[in-house]
Amino acid sequence: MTMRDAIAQHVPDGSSVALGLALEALIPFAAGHELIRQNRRDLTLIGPISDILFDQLIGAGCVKAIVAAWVGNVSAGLGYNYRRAAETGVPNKIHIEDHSNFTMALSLLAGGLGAPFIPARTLLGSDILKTNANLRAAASPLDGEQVLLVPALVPDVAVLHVQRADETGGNHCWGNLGVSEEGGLAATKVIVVAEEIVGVDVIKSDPNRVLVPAHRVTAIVHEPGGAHPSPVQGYYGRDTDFYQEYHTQSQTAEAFEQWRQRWIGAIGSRAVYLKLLGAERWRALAVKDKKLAAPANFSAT
Amino acid sequence: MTMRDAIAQHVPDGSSVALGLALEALIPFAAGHELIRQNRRDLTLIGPISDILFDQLIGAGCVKAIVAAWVGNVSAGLGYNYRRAAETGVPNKIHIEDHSNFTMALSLLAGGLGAPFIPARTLLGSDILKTNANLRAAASPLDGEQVLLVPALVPDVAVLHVQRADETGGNHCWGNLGVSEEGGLAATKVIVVAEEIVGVDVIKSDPNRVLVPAHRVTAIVHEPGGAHPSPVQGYYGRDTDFYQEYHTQSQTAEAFEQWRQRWIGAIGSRAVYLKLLGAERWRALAVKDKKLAAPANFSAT
Amino acid sequence: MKQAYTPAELMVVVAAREIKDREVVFVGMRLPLIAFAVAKRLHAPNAIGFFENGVVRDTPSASLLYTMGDPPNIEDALQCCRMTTVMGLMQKGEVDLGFLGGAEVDRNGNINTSYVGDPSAPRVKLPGSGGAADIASLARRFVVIIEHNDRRLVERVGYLTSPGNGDGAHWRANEGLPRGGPAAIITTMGVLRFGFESGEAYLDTIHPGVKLEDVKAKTGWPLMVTPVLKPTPEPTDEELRIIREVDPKRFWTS
Amino acid sequence: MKQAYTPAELMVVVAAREIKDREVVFVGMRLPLIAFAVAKRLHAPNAIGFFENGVVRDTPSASLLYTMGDPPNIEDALQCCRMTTVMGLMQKGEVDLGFLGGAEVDRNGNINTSYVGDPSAPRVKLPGSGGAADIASLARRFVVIIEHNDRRLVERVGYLTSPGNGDGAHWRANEGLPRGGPAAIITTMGVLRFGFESGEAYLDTIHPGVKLEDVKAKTGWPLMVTPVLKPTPEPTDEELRIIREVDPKRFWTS
Repeated sequence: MTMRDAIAQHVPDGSSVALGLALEALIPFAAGHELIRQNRRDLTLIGPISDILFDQLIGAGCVKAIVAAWVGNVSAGLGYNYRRAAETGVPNKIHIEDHSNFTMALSLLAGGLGAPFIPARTLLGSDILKTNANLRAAASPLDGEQVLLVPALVPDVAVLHVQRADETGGNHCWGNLGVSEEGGLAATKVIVVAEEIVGVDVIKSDPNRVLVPAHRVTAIVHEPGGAHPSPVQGYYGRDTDFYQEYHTQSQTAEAFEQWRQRWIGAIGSRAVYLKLLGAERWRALAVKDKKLAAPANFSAT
Repeated sequence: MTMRDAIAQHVPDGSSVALGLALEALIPFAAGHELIRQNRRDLTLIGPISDILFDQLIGAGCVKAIVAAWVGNVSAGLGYNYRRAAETGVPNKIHIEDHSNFTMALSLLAGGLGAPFIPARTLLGSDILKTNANLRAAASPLDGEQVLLVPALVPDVAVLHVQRADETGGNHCWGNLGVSEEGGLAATKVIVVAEEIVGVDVIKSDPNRVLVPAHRVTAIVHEPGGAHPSPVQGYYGRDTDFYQEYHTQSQTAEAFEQWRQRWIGAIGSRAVYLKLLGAERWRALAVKDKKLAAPANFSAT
Repeated sequence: MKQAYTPAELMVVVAAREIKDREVVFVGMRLPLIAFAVAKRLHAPNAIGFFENGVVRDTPSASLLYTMGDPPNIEDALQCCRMTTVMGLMQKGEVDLGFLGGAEVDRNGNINTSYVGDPSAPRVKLPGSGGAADIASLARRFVVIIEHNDRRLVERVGYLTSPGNGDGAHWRANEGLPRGGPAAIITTMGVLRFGFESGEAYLDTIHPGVKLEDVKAKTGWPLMVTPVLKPTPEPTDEELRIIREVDPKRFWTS
Repeated sequence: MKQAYTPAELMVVVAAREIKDREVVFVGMRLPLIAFAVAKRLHAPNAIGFFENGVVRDTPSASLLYTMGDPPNIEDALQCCRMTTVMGLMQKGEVDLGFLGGAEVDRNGNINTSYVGDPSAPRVKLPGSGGAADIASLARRFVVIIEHNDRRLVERVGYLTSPGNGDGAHWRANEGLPRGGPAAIITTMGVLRFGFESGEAYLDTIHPGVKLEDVKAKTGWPLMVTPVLKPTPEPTDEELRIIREVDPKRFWTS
């Protein structure tokens, strides 16, 4: 399925979408840019930390609410669009549901487990409980001790970028996991974006490396380079300069408009994006060496 | 470390020990037999299902309590020692804490997460709540709905059989997982029993295949064949005849005594056990083919 | 002329027909495992099998299994994850069907696999729930496969391990169970289904050659019978062919 | 004669000395990451580093990191697990130490990384907690690294993201936090530690060349000072050599 079709069919206006669940790696930028191109509105974005993707979606006016522990630009600093929206309502006001990384993780874990909540000991005394009404301290019904109730979260869609997938939904992901698995089990629909499409036999050769059960995968998109500027272990490194450039080029709403027009608006697909990035820059990021996982024999006989 | 030393140093009388966490595969029989040889007493055995290992430990008088969802002989039927202990107190009375597989899994998950309990919707209305005082239904503090409170379980020791480990505690396990990871995170001490000892570089080549963080591993035992008659993916198959033979040869306490003398008492080590099993039988169980996991490149550059 | 078949083979095909295409099924061992293979090959090619050890499959294993942890069940699996993954998805409501056995099943579809007699001093200690009580609690529906006699089909189980309809149709919701309940009891004599309003089992079809009075005599309570009792449809040649491919030595189906 | 060093280099060595051998440390990025490398090479060879994305390491990465998700942090990791694994072990009490930064830290070691001004209409929206509030809540102790001025060291944070000692020594236990609290604030001017009875920060050592009156002037509350104020021990040549190996372009430590 093309990214255009996957986003058009499975992420309508008003959806809650989990993105960037592996934290700073495997961020589905191509999916985010397609949401912007299709002018999606009133999205609720879910993810523990977002390394500039949420900032871009906010700047483009796609977002109604943020459910996250951290939104910004990890190596370069704050996210200017996030600040503008939160501080001055530009381009629109957003609702912010503050979390910590652990409460984000536990809420998705509970979502995938079908547990109504998970009790935790974190954040007790934090003002996060004052600004996020969904996180509440209570006496444990087990022993009366104070616990934090972290309610289950079930996103409408999770978008997961992985190294490889097959046409039936099977998928392999390695390196950074973060809360990818929890998000993939919690979400109602799962869009898998893969660097490579491989045969079913490749995926089945290593059933322990599968991130999300194949039958839960709603759409598979083949989108090489789709995580740039974030890294994909074994495929390409992080383009840290790109984050720095974004930081500089998004300081004002006008500057961000130009950035957006250049990298998203004027571009119809990820292939064109990579062309704009330049072959040399893309080659420099590519992983050239091989450090393969030690063999594991799955034979039964 | 030898199995003898690992058991002597880390599993004193009265310990709670989690065994067989991958269910019917990777059962640490060698560790269980060493517990019997060292005449360990008053153990609490923890595990979702036990395919004859718990039955053997009960028959040898090592056990004070069972925390499990199922105890017997999966392919052959009931466990006679378990029945004798529960029905007639032979060789001694045991306390049985009934669980389902899911409540066992959740209690270990909670143990490893440091959560006091996990609320679930299973077993509501089951008599298991009448015979296991640790499982209790209560009104959810979130919304008042009925939930089952599954309290955290922290075994003193978990024994995990894996395919390979390094000298520093690093370990790779593939195929059946069950609740191995949850148990390895929950337990205070972890004994890893490995078919092969490999270099640290082998384990580090695939950090996603590690079962339990290396620094949580208390002892590493190199014990090839240590899971027989249960299977180890890629190494050997299940010796289903052995389970059938055990079924026949443990019908009376006297018969079990003979079985025990033959397979455990008269034997000082796993190597002798495998010799008694016979080279031909052992060769027949060995995995000869190769179906290797598809390569995964972890290189950063 | 129809082929001869064993009672176990008939039970397998009845079980297979319970599996709809694209359903997620907690398979279990023995007869249901063979039923899953039959369904996959015939009418439910996209069914998915879950196993409690964390195995997810879209094809039956290449060789017969004695336990779900056997190496052939791992090879070519769709995924080997953790028990919490498959059980969690079931708690979430994503498992359509589970198959269960038991020492006793009662009028309301409750199952005992734990104790015969007083649990504190049992006459027989049975192996216990395993995952059965979870499947009975959390799957969208479950099916029991059991030998038909009055020690197994009892008025009320001595110990309720796996919840059926408790003491009636509204019991599950009252207890807080989120969904589900028994859909059928497949026995060696017939197929029982459950009244929507009563939550009680009744005889829905009777196996060819079995007499109704024998079914009633071998049931531990006054068995209700559907007004239009029909014979259980016999296995087709194709169904039998697949069963015998999957279990060539007739280990489970003789 | 002693080598010259930057304030950042001094902060790194102070942080490194906080790490004891065999401790499990939530490392974080920037200066603490370099501190971890120094400690591993010198006095804490068996320390273990946890990262929120699920990475567990016993060696610093081969090249400098800009984020914990960078590929060099994966290569040669001890383990790449899930966030719930490392955070769960921390909640269980198995993380000894965590390093935190922040926009504001107050007299009692509470940290703000969320909002400046009213959260419903903030003057500045900061990025948020990330994992910081969890580390502050659950690690056995935490250390703050921050620039020393009176906009950063404030009497009371405007928004309490990450719990320190709240409003006093007994606050954490009252709130239900299971353990932990602030052990030190490492600033560009000195090292603050916390009174056991008051839960309040006091100046424990002062960096070489810094005047006490300047420290007091740049602190947002009347700063208590230890009766026997000593200078912060300077970096050794060996410590500086390792720092400069790890950060050869002085990206973080210039």
